Amino acid sequence: MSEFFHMGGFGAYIWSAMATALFLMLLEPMMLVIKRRSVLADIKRIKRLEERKSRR
Amino acid sequence: MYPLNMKINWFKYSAPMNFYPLAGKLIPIFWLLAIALIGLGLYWGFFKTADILNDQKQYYRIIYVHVASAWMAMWLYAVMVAWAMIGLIFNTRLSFMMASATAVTGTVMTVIALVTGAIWGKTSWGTWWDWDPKLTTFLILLFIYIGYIALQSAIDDTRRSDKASALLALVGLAIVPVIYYAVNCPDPNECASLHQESSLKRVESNILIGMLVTTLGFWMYSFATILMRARNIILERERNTSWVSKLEEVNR
Amino acid sequence: MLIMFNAFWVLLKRDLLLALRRRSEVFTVLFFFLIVISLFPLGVGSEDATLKKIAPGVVWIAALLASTLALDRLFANDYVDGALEQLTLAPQSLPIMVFAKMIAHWLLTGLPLVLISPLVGLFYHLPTSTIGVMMLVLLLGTPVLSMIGAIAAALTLGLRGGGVLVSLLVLPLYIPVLVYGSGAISTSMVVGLSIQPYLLLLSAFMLLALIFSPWATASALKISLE
Amino acid sequence: MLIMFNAFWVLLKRDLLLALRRRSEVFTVLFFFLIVISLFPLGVGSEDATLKKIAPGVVWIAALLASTLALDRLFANDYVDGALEQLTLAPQSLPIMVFAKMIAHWLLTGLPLVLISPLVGLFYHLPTSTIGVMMLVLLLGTPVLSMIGAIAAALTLGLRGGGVLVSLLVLPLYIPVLVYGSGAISTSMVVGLSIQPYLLLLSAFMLLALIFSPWATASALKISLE
Amino acid sequence: MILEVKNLQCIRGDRELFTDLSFQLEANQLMILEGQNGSGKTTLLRSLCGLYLQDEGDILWDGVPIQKQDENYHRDLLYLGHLNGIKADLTVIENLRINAALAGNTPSLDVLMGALDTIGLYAFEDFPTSQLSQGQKRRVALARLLISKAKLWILDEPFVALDVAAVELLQTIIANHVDNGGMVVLTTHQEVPLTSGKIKRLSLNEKPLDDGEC
Amino acid sequence: MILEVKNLQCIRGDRELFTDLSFQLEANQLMILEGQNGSGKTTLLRSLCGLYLQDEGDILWDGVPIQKQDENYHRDLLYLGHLNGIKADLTVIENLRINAALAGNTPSLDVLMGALDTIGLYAFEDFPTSQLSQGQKRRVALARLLISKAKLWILDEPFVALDVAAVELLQTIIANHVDNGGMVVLTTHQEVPLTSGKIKRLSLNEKPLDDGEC
Ligand code: HEM
Ligand SMILES: Nc1ncnc2c1ncn2[C@@H]1O[C@H](COP(=O)(O)OP(=O)(O)OP(=O)(O)O)[C@@H](O)[C@H]1O
Ligand SMILES: Nc1ncnc2c1ncn2[C@@H]1O[C@H](COP(=O)(O)OP(=O)(O)OP(=O)(O)O)[C@@H](O)[C@H]1O
Ligand SMILES: [Mg+2]
Ligand SMILES: [Mg+2]
Repeated sequence: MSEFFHMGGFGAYIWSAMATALFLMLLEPMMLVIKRRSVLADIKRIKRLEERKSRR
Repeated sequence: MYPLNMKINWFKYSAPMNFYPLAGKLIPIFWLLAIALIGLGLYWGFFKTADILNDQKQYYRIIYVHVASAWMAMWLYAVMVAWAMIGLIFNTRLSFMMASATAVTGTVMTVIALVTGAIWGKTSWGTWWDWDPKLTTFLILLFIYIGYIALQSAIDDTRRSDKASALLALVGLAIVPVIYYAVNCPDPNECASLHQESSLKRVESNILIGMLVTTLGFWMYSFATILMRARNIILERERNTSWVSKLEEVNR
Repeated sequence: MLIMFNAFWVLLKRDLLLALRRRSEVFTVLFFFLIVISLFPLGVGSEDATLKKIAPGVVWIAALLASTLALDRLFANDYVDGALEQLTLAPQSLPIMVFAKMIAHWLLTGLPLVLISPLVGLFYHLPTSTIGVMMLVLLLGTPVLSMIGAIAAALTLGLRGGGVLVSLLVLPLYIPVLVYGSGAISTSMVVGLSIQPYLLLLSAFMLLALIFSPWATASALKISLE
Repeated sequence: MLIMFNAFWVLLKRDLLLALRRRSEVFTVLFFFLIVISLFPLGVGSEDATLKKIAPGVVWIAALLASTLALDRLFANDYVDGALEQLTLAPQSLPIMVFAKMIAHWLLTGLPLVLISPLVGLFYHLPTSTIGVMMLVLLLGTPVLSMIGAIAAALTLGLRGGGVLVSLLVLPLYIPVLVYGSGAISTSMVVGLSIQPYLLLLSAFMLLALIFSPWATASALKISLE
Repeated sequence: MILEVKNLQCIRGDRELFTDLSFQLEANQLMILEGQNGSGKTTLLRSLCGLYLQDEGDILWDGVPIQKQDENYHRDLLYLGHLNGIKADLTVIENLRINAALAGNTPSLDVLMGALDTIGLYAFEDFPTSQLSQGQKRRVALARLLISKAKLWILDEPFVALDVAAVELLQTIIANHVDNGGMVVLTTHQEVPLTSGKIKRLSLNEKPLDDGEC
Repeated sequence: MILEVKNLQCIRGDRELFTDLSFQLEANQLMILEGQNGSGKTTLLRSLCGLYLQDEGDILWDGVPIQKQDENYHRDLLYLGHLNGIKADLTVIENLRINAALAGNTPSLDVLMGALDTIGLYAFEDFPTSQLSQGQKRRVALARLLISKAKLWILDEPFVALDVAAVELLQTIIANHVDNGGMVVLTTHQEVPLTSGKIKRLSLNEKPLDDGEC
């Protein structure tokens, strides 16, 4: 198993390449989800504001 | 005067209102495909090709991610330009949104290609970076992506930012091939044969399969993230419309 | 047709007149160019071989930077004081007017660089023939810089941080000119190699830029004024 | 005293908030720096020895140019929209407020360059120890650039062609930083030489700039607003 | 010559400024556009010039959409917005001459000096406009009205920054233009008694300012 | 608190705008500065703030020349010029809060929202000011008046770009300030009925516009 991770001495390189790719490809959707939440929260806030005002 | 009903049929999904739910349904599918294909490709690459690679060439395994992202980086630029062009010609808001959604994923792919390429370079040439034509072109591609995004985010007015960045993408389309030529062939005296042998030809077919499957997975990943981003953009821009305020996720 | 040329001349003369009122601006670009050129020996060291080696690249990079920096004068002033919106409303072809402004801009920023470049040759100990080549390629290349730059300048009109943004957009697009422009100068220092292909390529770039950039710039202006 | 610090923090926070609203501007400066860095191998050629030789100068010149270009953000926006005239009328010490703006400017334009500079090391094949030295001297030198630049930016407020003019004023003043900054990097590549004298000089520059530039800039602002 | 506006709609950001706006303007007519701050007057005027692209609807000049006849329409149009469109480095008379030339006129020096005299800038002709006060700069811009041959004037708050004498003068200029077969669209917040010609009023206030919100 | 102006003289370019100008302003007084375009009103107001250095004469606040007491005088002063001094990238409320903080106040959220409500920008608090119309931007700038604790207000054409409702509102605000012991110096070309307090009028027209030249 450790031989597999070692990869003939190139393990560090190979795994760090994989890790950067994985990191970026997880980071991107994560940012998108966060952005979506904040946009939705914004929309809800606008809606609340409108409702409050129509009651005023 | 205008073929109105034709227009509605043709452009049905070009209305953000219709596109939004459709994209919502497609996203999970693309995610599943992406995970499956990337998983399969890497599994193939790591476990089914060990015998082909002798010990010195283990680092070849980077190729699956490297080539897939490099290809996507180039493809997505073309896709982005295509959306921008459609937007400019038909003046459909959705096309512009797709163009800007594509740009960011394209940038991410370029960065992955550059980083994995640099790591590869360290293993095979012993240096992280070299001013080789392919690498240089990619660096410039990154700069062009960044320019596109920077221009877009510098303009507040969405109508202006859509059109301005689309025009920039078009100008880029005209100049990028020239840049590619210039970087590949800085000395026109000795540049009769531009078509150097494609490095792909030297790749074992077994590795090629893994590469292609991973690339397909990256395509699916790009679809998924682009659609997600497009949905965010739609929500942001249409937040005051009635259809958005009737959405289920808003009323939860 | 006549009225088209009329607009062209009126605008060209206007921009040159404006420059005449602010003569110092022309010199500023020139001095910027010279300063960048002379910073290198300070930063890199002044061995003869090194200087000769880097001279072609340095000249061109300084030219790119000077021309980029000067870009924000092309439309920005007219935008701020409302003259630009009046121009787009004038009963004249906008691309023609834009072209007039580009020409004026090149006359005020590109041409002076061409004329001053022999000085660079002296600074960097270049042979005379090379200096001639340098002037020639600058003459062919700097108009392309002005014309590509105009598109970016039009796109970034009125944006905050416009100065840096415009450089970001435009410098990558300048790369072909940089590569062949400096390539021609280096080649001219090697005996036996022809610089003709370089000149042909640069002329081709110029032709293409002449054809497309006024239209692209005019569209960009309309977008930016909305 | 308390109210002084209050104004300092309010302005610092304001400027950072403004930058947050335009996050792309920070990246623009960064990428401008990277682009300039990568133009050189294209123009000069990419032999290993040449690259190593020009690296120290190129890094510093790119830093000078990036920081000069970013200068017009320091006061220009505030001048145009009238916020600057309100600042000078605020019941607070103007030099303190100016200092806050300088700090914000450095955090947004100088610090990112320091952080990105290892990449330059990769591009130009520099040894690791040299990369460390490069970061250190950039850390010492870039604040000086921001602070000297602020004076020039204040003097050229609202003048047409401000962008190029400011470079013209400021680039010659940057020369000491350029010389010792790039000198330190080159020296660090030679075995056996100490870079301490360089560091001391750069620190001294920083100290001087810290002491004098807020006052000088505040006076320049008052003159420009008249 | 008729300016026709049909079912115009403009959306800025996410606020709908006006929908289904229709009107037409003929020779000898003056239209005063009214509305609170932020009601969309400037946006409407810029759309009329073709500087801002409306979201829906058509703007026709002589029966043809203005987007399809740029130069033709521009020959008949004079627009004066919030910005004066004069170059600070040129003198008053140079500004005037160049503006006229770009509009396709080449007035004689007498005409130019006459216009300056009328507008109250006599003896200022060789001043760089940068050295004029706010109101004087506005006057330089307004001098174009006296030279122009355009039929349709679109004026966004032309009275701003002018002193009482200049306001009166401008009223006469506008009245003359309308009487001589011209058309004018203008906005103003000041109460300006404009008497001549047929005056139309269009109010953008129908949708109250914070309509969407309250 | 008295603002005293003694023998003030200002020269712009080669024109002498005013000489020997003297007046004083006490609490509960409003001064309206009148004059044609180019008569030097803006120049005078900027001199009063210390933004423009007069050629001759003194401006005293509480008996001390204003050049000698920068921060002290600035604490009592609120100046609103042709420019609004608001940041386009910040929201309305951020602008207001930061402006107040720089003036040394830290008003509560309620106060800020109240001010916006009064000035007619309710529900706009989270808009970036870049997306407001001309008049709305001016209102943001004017909201400072409602929060400020300064005694002396110097307002250069504050009514410009405002609609009728806003003009009335601003009149009340100014009247209230004067009634509560404040002082105001303002210029305007519009006929604005300002009734409360003691009103002083100062006309800069004594020298006619083209005096030097004709
Ligand atoms: C245009 C985009 C790119 C494509 C299509 C691409 C594709 C490939 C392919 C197919 C190979 C395998 C070649 C072989 O088997 O010899 C390869 C190798 C390599 N790539 Fe890329 N790549 C791209 C960009 C990059 C970038 C941006 C970098 C570096 C930052 C990079 C660094 C490398 C290195 C170092 C190798 C190994 C070369 C060798 O072993 O001879 N590549 N690339
Ligand atoms: N930078 C300058 N250089 C020289 N003269 C100037 C400058 N700025 C203004 N002036 C002159 O000063 C005079 C007064 O200008 P000022 O702006 O104070 O007038 P104002 O009374 O405010 O006019 P308005 O009602 O038009 O605003 C003008 O006649 C103008 O020509
Ligand atoms: N760049 C922009 N982005 C988004 N919304 C904007 C933008 N510019 C203006 N608006 C909005 O458009 C509306 C109309 O603006 P417009 O300038 O047309 O008003 P106006 O009637 O001319 O007002 P004023 O009397 O104040 O000049 C305003 O409510 C403003 O918030
Ligand atoms: Mg308006
Ligand atoms: Mg004034």
